[in-house]
Amino acid sequence: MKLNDEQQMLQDSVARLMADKGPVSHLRELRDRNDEKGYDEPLWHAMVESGLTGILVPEEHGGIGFGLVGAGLVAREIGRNLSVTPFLSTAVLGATALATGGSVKQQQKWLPAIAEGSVITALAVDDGAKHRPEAIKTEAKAAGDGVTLNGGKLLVLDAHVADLLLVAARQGESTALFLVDPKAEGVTIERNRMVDDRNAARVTLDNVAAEPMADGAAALAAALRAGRAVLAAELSGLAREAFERTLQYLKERKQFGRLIGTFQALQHRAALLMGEVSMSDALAMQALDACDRNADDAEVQVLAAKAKAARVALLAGQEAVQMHGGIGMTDEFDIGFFLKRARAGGETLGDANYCADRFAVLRDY
Amino acid sequence: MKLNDEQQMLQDSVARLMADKGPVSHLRELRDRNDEKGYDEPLWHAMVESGLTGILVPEEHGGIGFGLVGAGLVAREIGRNLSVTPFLSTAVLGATALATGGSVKQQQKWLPAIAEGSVITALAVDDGAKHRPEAIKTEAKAAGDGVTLNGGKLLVLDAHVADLLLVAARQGESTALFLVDPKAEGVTIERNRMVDDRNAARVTLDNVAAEPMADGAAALAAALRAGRAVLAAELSGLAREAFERTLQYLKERKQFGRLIGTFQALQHRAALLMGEVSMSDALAMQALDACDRNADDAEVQVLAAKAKAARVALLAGQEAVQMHGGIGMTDEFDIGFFLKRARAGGETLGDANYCADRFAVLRDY
Amino acid sequence: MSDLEQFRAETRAWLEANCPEEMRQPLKSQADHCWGGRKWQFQSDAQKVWMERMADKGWTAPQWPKEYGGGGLSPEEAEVLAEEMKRINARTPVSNFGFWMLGPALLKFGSEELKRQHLPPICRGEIRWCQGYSEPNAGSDLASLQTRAEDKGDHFLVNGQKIWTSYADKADWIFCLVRTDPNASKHNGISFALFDMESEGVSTRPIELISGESPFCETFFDDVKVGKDQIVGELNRGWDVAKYLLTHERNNIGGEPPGFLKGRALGPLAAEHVGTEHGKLADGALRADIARLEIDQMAFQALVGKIREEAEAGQGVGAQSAVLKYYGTELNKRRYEVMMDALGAEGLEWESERTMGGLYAREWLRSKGNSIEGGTSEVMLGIVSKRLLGLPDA
Amino acid sequence: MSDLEQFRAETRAWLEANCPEEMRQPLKSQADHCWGGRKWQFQSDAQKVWMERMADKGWTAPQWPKEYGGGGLSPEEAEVLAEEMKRINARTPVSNFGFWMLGPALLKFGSEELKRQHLPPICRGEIRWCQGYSEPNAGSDLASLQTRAEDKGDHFLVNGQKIWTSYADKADWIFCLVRTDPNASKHNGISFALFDMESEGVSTRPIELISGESPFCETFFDDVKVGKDQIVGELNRGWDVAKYLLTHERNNIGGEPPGFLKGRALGPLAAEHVGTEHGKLADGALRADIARLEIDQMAFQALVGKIREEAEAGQGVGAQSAVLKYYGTELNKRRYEVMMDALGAEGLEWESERTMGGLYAREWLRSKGNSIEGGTSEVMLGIVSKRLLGLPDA
Repeated sequence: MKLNDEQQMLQDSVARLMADKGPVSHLRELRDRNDEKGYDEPLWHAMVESGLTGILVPEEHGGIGFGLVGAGLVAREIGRNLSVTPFLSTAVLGATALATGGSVKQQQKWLPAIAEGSVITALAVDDGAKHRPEAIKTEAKAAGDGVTLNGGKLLVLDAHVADLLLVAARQGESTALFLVDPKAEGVTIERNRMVDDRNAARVTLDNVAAEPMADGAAALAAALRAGRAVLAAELSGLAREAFERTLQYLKERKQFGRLIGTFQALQHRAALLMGEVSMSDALAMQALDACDRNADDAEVQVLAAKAKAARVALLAGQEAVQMHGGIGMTDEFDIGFFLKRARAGGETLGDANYCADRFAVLRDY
Repeated sequence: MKLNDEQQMLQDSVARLMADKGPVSHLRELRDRNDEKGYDEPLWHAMVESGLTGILVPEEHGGIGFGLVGAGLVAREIGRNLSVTPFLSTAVLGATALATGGSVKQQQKWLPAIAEGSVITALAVDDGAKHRPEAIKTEAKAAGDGVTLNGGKLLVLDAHVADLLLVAARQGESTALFLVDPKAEGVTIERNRMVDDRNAARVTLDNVAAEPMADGAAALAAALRAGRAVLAAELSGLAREAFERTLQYLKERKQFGRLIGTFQALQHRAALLMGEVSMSDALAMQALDACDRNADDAEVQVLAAKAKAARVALLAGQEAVQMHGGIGMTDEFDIGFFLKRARAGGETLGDANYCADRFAVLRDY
Repeated sequence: MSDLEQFRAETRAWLEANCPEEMRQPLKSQADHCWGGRKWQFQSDAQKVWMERMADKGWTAPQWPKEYGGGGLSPEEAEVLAEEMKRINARTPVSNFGFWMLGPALLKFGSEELKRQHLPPICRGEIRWCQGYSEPNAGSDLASLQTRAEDKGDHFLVNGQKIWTSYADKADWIFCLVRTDPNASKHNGISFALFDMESEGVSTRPIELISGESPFCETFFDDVKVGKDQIVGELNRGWDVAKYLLTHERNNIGGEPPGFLKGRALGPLAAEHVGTEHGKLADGALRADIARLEIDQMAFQALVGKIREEAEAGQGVGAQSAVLKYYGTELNKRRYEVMMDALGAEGLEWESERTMGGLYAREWLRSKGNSIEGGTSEVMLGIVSKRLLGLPDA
Repeated sequence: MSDLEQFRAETRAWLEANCPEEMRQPLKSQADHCWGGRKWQFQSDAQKVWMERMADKGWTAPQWPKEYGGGGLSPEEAEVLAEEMKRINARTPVSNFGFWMLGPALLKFGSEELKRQHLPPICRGEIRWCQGYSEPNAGSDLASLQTRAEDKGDHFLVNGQKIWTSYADKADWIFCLVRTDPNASKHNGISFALFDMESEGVSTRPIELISGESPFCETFFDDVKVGKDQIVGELNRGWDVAKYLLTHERNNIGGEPPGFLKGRALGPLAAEHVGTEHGKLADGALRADIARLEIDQMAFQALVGKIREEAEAGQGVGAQSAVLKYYGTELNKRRYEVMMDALGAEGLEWESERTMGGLYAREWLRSKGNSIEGGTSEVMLGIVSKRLLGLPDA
């Protein structure tokens, strides 16, 4: 797939925005001051102003409906800069779930708010340490107009600052998303700082009143697909940045009286890494495009892209630290942040093994 | 484990014997003249004279009862020279099965004959393309004193020259070995030249009369364990030889005006290969010793050793061909034989994946 | 109806009318591939008729200019033709190094005379070409080649030895790198020469591979006379032509390599041999290996697509071709390894009928050459690290 | 009863009587490890008592000669002591770089005076040592170090900077590589010097790692006075001492590294987090990864055993230690990666109590340093290819 002019413009402007307003140093500052909200608020405001929060919100709800390729372009720059915002939780997962499965009322209430950046949403899926949406244990029982939820959730991104929880629960045979007010009785949100200095909460639901969606099952499926595809792009961007910083280091650092980039063993490893990064990135963009085109194999492509990107980002992080040597092990130097985020992003919404397993299932083996 | 004096002497004498009488050139000659028997008869006779055919035959049956470490030392040299003999089929698999599970009469009839080199035996286990002894389909039905067998077998080493078939078949709940005369009615043996220029037959059993063993289940288990352990040693020897020939080539071949062994990328790969070969070899010898000591974890060690050796031998074959470049692809040059045997030996009695699966089962995951 | 739609309709009708039924079957063996040339024995009348009919249309070389026997099609039209041929599974009518390699070189570097002399016979399938690049001591280090062409006034006299000459024993003409200036530096003084394999002094010896096939030869030149008009490009600048072709060759990678695995999925093949449990392949490790491989292949294809698009957009491919060569061949080797894991004992058979004469094992072995021929994997990584990454020499 | 059996019986009885119950528990955190030294704060009376009782027996350094405060045990007796301690899970009474590194160096290269001065305080846990090797521009290329020691007649004056000094901020003395002859070639002119970290002009700055811990420091020397009698081995021959210690250090690899995974099997841990299906781990790919890793670990341990046996048989270890260093550290890294795969979201938590303050993630990150410190993996492969394989330099 080739970017069209609009996409190319978006890419250029987002690249500038993230480099200016969401560089890696912001992540460090947020962490060091143990920021209350845990995300880069000025950057988020700038993204709101640029319309990026509404990138997946349909125009009739105040968004720009730019599609997943656009969201992926944003995520790629987020990955390069390790920018910390609720973009994934809100602009991708929340917007996709609501736009896909929300009732008219729900859409009218939440989508414009997402587009204008006045709310943050959090998707709560995993109820075990590993992502297994086919085997959700959280239960939804009918209660009056709505339902009551019971269960516990892990890895709920941005839940501690969320205005809306989208919770996956099992009702009879089907698994669907339900809308939950984070302040509702029975909701406990335990903010949890993760290895990548992002926030992901543990959420406990004890007889919590929740609101069904018009099609909560479709909302869940669409959110997972969009989230994985966008994460694939983010991880590919991260991998490329880690690679490029390492390449630069190979051209600067001397040992044994010569640049370490002159050592053939490192040259070959750098070449391999470049190839892997390029493939990860190409597949991520292709998968995003397949989603936008609603291609038959979009799901297969997204699973492949997420699996590939998770592996490549981790490889890039590992190789980056190793080739930087001692300095790569220090907190003072930024390269370690890439390794940390690679692990966390790789795990989110299904790790490489999970995605490969589902990939194989769809291919009938 | 350290070799004792006897084992050290055995190793030295076998190394000389194989290098003198069973070098790689013999494999080529056997193949080129499409030898009727398909194995190196003069070498086999020399091994008989040295007592090696009776290495696992107890002394009371005319063997030397040297144990599996001894058999592994022989196999290692077989691997280095790609010597072609019925050592595995007869001296290891046949002798172990009969010594473990044969009736007194069966032992008296067959074990001395194995030791003195007057018979060849063949073990028929696999009835599918993959080794799955837990799911044998060949059926044994009681018939008079003996049983009747029906089924088809693959990868039966040396069957076309065998005087005795040891056939794994399911009788009720248990799977056991049965003795079958290759000339019995209903037996069809299709000689099959394999990629490694050894012979492995397809055997069809159509209402064939067979003789139960005293403990055919134990015989099967013991033969498989011994065979895998000895194959691990053979593959480790093969891997070491392929590695050493390649190392030599790196020190001789020039390209771009310098020895290719001066290229750091190749140096590192050679170093990695040496490490892998050393680990494979050390584990194989340790596993053989665990068998001889009847250690609790002997089975786990053998599975690990076979899995490791299969992978390392294949890696060594692949790296050997690649580092030899064009010449490595030619039939005229011997290095390709190592790659071929690595594949075939790796597959025999369970490939790396199979062994790792059973390893995991024994470790409860 | 647009021009292109019109073209598609006409093409479809013509193919339906002219492609023999037998030429719409998948290749059953290597021999079904039509290489053409003076020595070619057609496997059937249909093979001959099909080649001739396509040659008459110029569609054996669809994008070459009509004046040289080609079809004169635009890239879009050629794409339509390919799609329509694929639709009915039409076989390639004829193909050899003349089409893949010499043609593109002549079109870019050749004189008008050389084009008129050599291109039409290629298009008509009359002359089969082979490539004389490697020498025994010039493998990866191609430019260190020693075969000499001495200027004898009205002709060159060629002496030397080539190796890895594909089907030299079956080809009619050779395009060949020869040293025309022994005093120049390594990359200079090489010329790109053409001559007939029936010339006096040419002899060939097939090389048997570990797979048992002999697709390559050693080729010997003993005082072979070569016309002075048979140099492509400038004298002593043959390295430019060779480099162009090597890149061109590597570009063609990306497409799925031919052979048993072409278009075949590993999952079902494995299921046949390994069986299934609870709806999944019984061997969990193999299943994971297949999935990881297929994901890597998908990622590779995505990159191929991207690089092709960039090339079409005029950004050029250049050293990117080394990335494709490296991963294309390494993935293909991995694929054959996984296939062998899946096939078990059956994959090991070397001569049996049920394995089509050991096809699995032979193709597995043959795949090992992928990362050696046309530039080794190590050379490719060197090109990537130097030219794409700008890593310095020691 | 043989002497050794006698020794075992006595040792067992003594340990039973003298090892406090609290010292028979597994370490609960890093702080439970007793490093000793002037600044050491004992975690408990039991920790102090245990160290002192063992030091009185000389068993803090069982094989060192008695005259230097050691136990004077034979290798066999030391093995028995280790077994008997393991039997009751007795903790190591005290341990630091004085025991692992300086002691062996002094015993091999040190003068009688230096041994008498430094070994007994080490054995008694009174002085904690650190190691000053690496410098900012001398990492893998250790011998290019720049810290200078100028001969001022009755003392040396040391100026320079070290990095990666383990626990320099907590240690009492340092053994340090300094350049005593700036005009000699790279490997010559280096000396192995000892001095007190409380000397004027010494300062340290902890380095925070990506795991959040600070086990290393930058260490600065500004006109530090060092006694001329505090050189181990010959002046300007310190590289021999350093090389000996590096090999010695790498030898100690092969034992399971400390940390959460020590003695813990990955299978059951994964089953807790991933679940099981049909009696096997639910994630087939993870299951295959764990099995492959455990098999590789078993093979590595077999090689460790073999190399140790050869070393004991007097064949020496030498460059083999580089093989062990490489695979030991690479396997440990792989093990932590697989652990993280198994733990999923729980493994990512950085501060939560249920993960003991992010222990999983921190140890995973810390493991990345294994293949950098003590000689990078790349340097190890270089040593193997040059010294074991005899591959030539370019």
